[in-house]
Amino acid sequence: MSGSDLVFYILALMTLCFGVLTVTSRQIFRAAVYLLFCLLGVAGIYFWLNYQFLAAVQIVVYAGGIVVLILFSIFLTQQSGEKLPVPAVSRKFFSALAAFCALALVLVSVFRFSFAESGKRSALVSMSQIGEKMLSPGEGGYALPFEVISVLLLAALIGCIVIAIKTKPDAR
Amino acid sequence: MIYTVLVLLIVLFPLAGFLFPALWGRSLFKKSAGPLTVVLMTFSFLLSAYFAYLYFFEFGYQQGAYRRFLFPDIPWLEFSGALAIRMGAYIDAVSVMMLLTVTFVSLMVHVYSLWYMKHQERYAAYFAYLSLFTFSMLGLVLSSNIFQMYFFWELVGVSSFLLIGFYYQKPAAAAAAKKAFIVTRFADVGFFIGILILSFSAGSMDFETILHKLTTPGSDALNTAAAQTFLGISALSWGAALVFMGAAGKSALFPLHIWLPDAMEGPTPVSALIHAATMVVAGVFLIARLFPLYAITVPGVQEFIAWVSAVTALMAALIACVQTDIKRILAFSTMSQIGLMMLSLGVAKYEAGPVPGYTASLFHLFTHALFKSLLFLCAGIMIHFVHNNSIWKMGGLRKYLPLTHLFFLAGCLAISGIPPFSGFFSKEEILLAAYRNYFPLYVLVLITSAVTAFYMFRMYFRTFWFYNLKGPTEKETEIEVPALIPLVLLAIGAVLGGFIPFGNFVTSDGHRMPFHFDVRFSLLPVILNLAGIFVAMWFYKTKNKRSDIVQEKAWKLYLLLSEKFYVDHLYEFITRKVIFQVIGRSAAWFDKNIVDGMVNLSGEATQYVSAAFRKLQSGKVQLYALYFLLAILALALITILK
Amino acid sequence: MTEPGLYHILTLSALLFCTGMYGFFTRRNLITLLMSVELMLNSVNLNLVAFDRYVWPEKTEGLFFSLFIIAVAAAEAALAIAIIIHLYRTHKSIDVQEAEELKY
Amino acid sequence: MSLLLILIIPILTAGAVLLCKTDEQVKWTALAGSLAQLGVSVALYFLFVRERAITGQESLILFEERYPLLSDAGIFLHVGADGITVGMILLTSFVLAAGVLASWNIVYRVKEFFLLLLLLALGAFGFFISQNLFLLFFFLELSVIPKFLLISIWGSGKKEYSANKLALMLMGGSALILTGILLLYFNGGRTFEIHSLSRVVFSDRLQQVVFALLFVGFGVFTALFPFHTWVPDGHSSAPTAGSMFLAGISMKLGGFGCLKIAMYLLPEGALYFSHIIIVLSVIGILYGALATMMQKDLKYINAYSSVSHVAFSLLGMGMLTQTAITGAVMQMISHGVMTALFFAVIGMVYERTHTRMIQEMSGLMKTMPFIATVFFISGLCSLGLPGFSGFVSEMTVLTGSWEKDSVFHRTVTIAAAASLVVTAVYILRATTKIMMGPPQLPGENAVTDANTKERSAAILLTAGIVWIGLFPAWLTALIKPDVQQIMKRIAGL
Repeated sequence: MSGSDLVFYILALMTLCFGVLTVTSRQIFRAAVYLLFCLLGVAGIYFWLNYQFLAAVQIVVYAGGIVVLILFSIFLTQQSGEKLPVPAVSRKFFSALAAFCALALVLVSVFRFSFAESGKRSALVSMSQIGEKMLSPGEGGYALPFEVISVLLLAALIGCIVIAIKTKPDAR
Repeated sequence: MIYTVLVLLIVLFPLAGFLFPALWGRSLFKKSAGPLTVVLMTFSFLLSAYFAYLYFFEFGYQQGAYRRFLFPDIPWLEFSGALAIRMGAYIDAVSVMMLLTVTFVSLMVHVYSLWYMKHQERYAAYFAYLSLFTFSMLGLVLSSNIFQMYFFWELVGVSSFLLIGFYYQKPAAAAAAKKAFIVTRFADVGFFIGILILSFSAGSMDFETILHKLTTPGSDALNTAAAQTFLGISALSWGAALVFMGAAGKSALFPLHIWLPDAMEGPTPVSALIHAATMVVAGVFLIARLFPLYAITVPGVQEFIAWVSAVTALMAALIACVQTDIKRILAFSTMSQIGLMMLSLGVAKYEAGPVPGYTASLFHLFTHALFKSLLFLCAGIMIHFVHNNSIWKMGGLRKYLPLTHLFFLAGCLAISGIPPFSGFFSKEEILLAAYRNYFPLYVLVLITSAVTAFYMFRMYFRTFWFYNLKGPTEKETEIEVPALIPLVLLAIGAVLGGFIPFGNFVTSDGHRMPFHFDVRFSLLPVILNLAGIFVAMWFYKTKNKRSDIVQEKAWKLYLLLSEKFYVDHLYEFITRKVIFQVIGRSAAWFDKNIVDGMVNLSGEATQYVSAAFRKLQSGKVQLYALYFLLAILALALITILK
Repeated sequence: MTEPGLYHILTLSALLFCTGMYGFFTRRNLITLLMSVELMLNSVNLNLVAFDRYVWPEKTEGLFFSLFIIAVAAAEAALAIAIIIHLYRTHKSIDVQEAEELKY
Repeated sequence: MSLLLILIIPILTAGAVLLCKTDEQVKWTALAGSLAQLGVSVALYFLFVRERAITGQESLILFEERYPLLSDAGIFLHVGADGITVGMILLTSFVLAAGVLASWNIVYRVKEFFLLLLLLALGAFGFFISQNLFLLFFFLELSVIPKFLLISIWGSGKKEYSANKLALMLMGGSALILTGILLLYFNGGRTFEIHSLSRVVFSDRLQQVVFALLFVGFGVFTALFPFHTWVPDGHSSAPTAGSMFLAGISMKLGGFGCLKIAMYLLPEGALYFSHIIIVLSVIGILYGALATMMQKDLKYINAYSSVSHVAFSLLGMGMLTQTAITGAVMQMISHGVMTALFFAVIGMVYERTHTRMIQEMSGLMKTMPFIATVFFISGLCSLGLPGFSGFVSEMTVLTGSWEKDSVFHRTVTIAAAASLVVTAVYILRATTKIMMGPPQLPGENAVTDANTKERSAAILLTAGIVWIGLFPAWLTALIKPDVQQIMKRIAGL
């Protein structure tokens, strides 16, 4: 087992463990921190796969953006020290069963299907390439999705403001 | 051409008399409706008199017989093939005679009403209805097409409804009007189906064609029609019988007579019109119109008609003996007399040359129109005078109403068949026809005639003699001059009408029929009638208890008669208990609960199902996710396992 | 243990996905639900990247899809948190079991 | 003249109504529009007669216009008129004008009310002139929604229930119709054009299936027994003009569809189901009449009597003879005008007495002679008195039915004729009860007679029934060639 392999397994284990902790921890603040680590693990896997840009984005947007957002919202909505309720056993059991079924189904279908792996290693995609592709309207370019995403982000921005805006007490 | 215009005008004057007061009766013609319609009716009558003169003496009699003419003949509604409703005027001796009778009696009633209905509410409407009634009847008698006759037949029905229910605020009047309409309507459905059978058999709706095709022995139409049977009776017999059902409804023959006594709720002049010239004689006219069909093709039905009419005549006469309402007595007498007319048509055997029974029937129709309207108009004066219909409230009226007394007596003598009054001659003819063809019916007619004399004079003596009514406190005039004119004219007709050589004008085939008179034959009926009168005199001329004693002794019979043989009760039971309560109510129940229930059930079923589904829509996000997952799993499984 | 390859990453991604799913079903707090969703999104991204890396290395679709998903996820997270905060204001709770009405 | 004018006028009027500021303006605009429509319809009749005389060919769809909407899917804006259509258009514009006049006293949401009324009329007009099944279905649906709203907003009594019931049952009928139309579309060469579909030879089996679908679907609209239960509730809850439209026009949409779509396109189906139609319609006739006898609410009386009368036209169709079908069309038109009149009068009575229960009224003749007279006239028309339209049409149906000389057909004809007595019973029962008798006045307005607007509405409709009743020949001449066309298709089998 090479070092690279070991790194992968460690990353995978870390991702999974923190993932499980995220969904089981009874303290919401901790859950958020576990999520952060989980996401970092995923970023690590990206690094391991040689997708540095993606990994960077993962860290910046997820770890830096979303998790911080989540933490803020926890601060805004949660009384400190309050523990999350324990879900009922039956609920846990059936959820686990459902998750297991889904897992089994996915794994069965994944392993029944043999993917035509190409032996080639992908060429390292440089940031400038990504930038060009992102803005190129021609063949293999992503200008349209890019624009769509920007509109979406704008819409989300406005939506957030509209939804979260404080209504005056007399307006209700 | 000139004849067409004449006929049209005769019919259109009464129509105008309806339309003007009906449309502007509460504004323009509020006061003048009566005189206006009288003037229009006068025109109509004068024109029909002129037309009758022209027909009988100028153009009608050709080559030894009265001919038939069709003046205007316009297609009105075409069905298919030759079947069509055509609006035409069928001119023959009968219809001309009817034209004259109807317009004359109607004019008399109009004039009389000027006095009788003075200061009444809805004065204009009254005259409008009277004119409508006359118009409908004129249209009916002129009909050249059996469907056209049905058209006017129904109009006559509705006019009678309007007039009987004229005092609409009286519940009894409203009920009577409704009853008259519904009973005749019931009969009319039979008439309608009869029309369909006859006209489809003949391939035409014109009287001319129907009579021609269905009375020529061996014709195709007759053979095919005779081949079709239903319940062992040929289709043609059914058709003829159903047409007779319609006639029976209008002419108040047993068992469809129940509307007639109640129809007395209308104003008295209206009763005069209904009984004398319009509604009730329509049935007789219809059967007379189709007489060859009955006499040649379906003699079985004709015999049936004779028996039904005989039963009606006798029954009505018997009931009349115990009635107390002066108008009801007259109503039952009408029923009885109409029965006699119909009987005469029923017993008349078809033979080459003029049929005496046929002429007798129409002759009686004619004389009856005169004396019955006279009697009703007199009754109107009496009621007007004592303000009551009951003969128990009258008595000794001869002092107060001397003129009316004379007229009424003339009418009673005429209807009782005492020579030389008009009724004697026409009844004589009927008796003769019955004597020749059906002896049992002859006996029945004799009895009826004697009973008629009895109850008419019972009424006469009870109202004009018996005891002296206490004089009215205020001095009331008996009658005004305008109203006297119709009484005088009708009285002249009732007294002298019998001397018209009717057989010279109206016969079954247009050929003139000599008038014959045999004293030996007339002796028996006259004696019987006089006996009836004397019995009535014995009971009622002076104040006595004789009638009460008889009534107590034979109370069962009395009850049976005064309850009109319980026919009304039977009808009441059938309509109210059976049709309304059982059939109607169950239909309504079925609709409300079963049919509507099915609809509501389907609605509720939908609600149940959606309620079940609504539970799924709990608003719980996680449940939705679970459904989502399950669905994905199911889909994936299907794809994988496929 | 063999050399990690496509199947390893797919397995990892499936496990991560099911973990997220488990969390989605068991949790009641809306924020934790959101976290579970993020887990699932990440597993999807992993998948895409893995296919991009092992099956079609000469193409870049996987990469770009991941990028876009991250962008969408960011937007979604922002919106979700806005909704959560609004819900908290109106209901004083962000328990998903209590937020059943479609109104408000 | 373009036939599209028939559609344009209601649309323009609706637009003008939208722009109006006051209620008074709305009413006058609607009245002007409906009168213009009436004028155009009458003009259409004369033009149609002239055109038909010029072309010489008797049965022809005239004034055809065809514009592609979605021509790939066989959907065209294709309009045209034959004699039956012209009759129906005349009927609809009569009822529209009278309906507007009769709704003069509406006070709540006037603009919306007249807008919906015009929309309903538009749906009916469009339905009658459509020569494309898709278009036809579109207009049919267009007429359902306003009914729902008219009842649920301006109605009375248990209006929500009635409105829901009506809308759901009619929608159910529409679903069947749509299925039938789609079956025709896919089996008839992907076209919705009636003309093209009429040339396709469908298999017998398909014809039977589609005929059943279409006939039942349209039958719901025209209150075919046992799908009639929306009628009493719908009518009783609807506002006056709503009832007038519902009974006067909506029910005729169904009859028209049964005849011109189901029977015309699928003659084999008509032949196959003839007996069933006859039995159902005779049940409808008698049963509707008997159920009417027991009703106490004036609107229920007229609603059930409508079930009975409309079944007459279904009977005529089922009989499959030239005369009977002619009678069926006449009955549709006649009943449309008559029942609109009846409902208008009932509305007038209700407005004054605030009750529709016959036992609570008496002697209205004294205080409102005009209304009483019109009530009586419409009653007489209903019971088939000569001189009014009901007589002509019912007699034509019955005479046409008699042409079939099997025991079955004769028996049902006699049964149907027997209903004339029952009709007389319930009409006279209601009339004598409320118009005659000692005056008794519920409601403080009971002393006023009809006003000018109400009088105009009543006179307009009365003129219609009297005109048809006295001079039926023009109507038979108008519709006969088209009926012949249908008969030819049926006889051609």
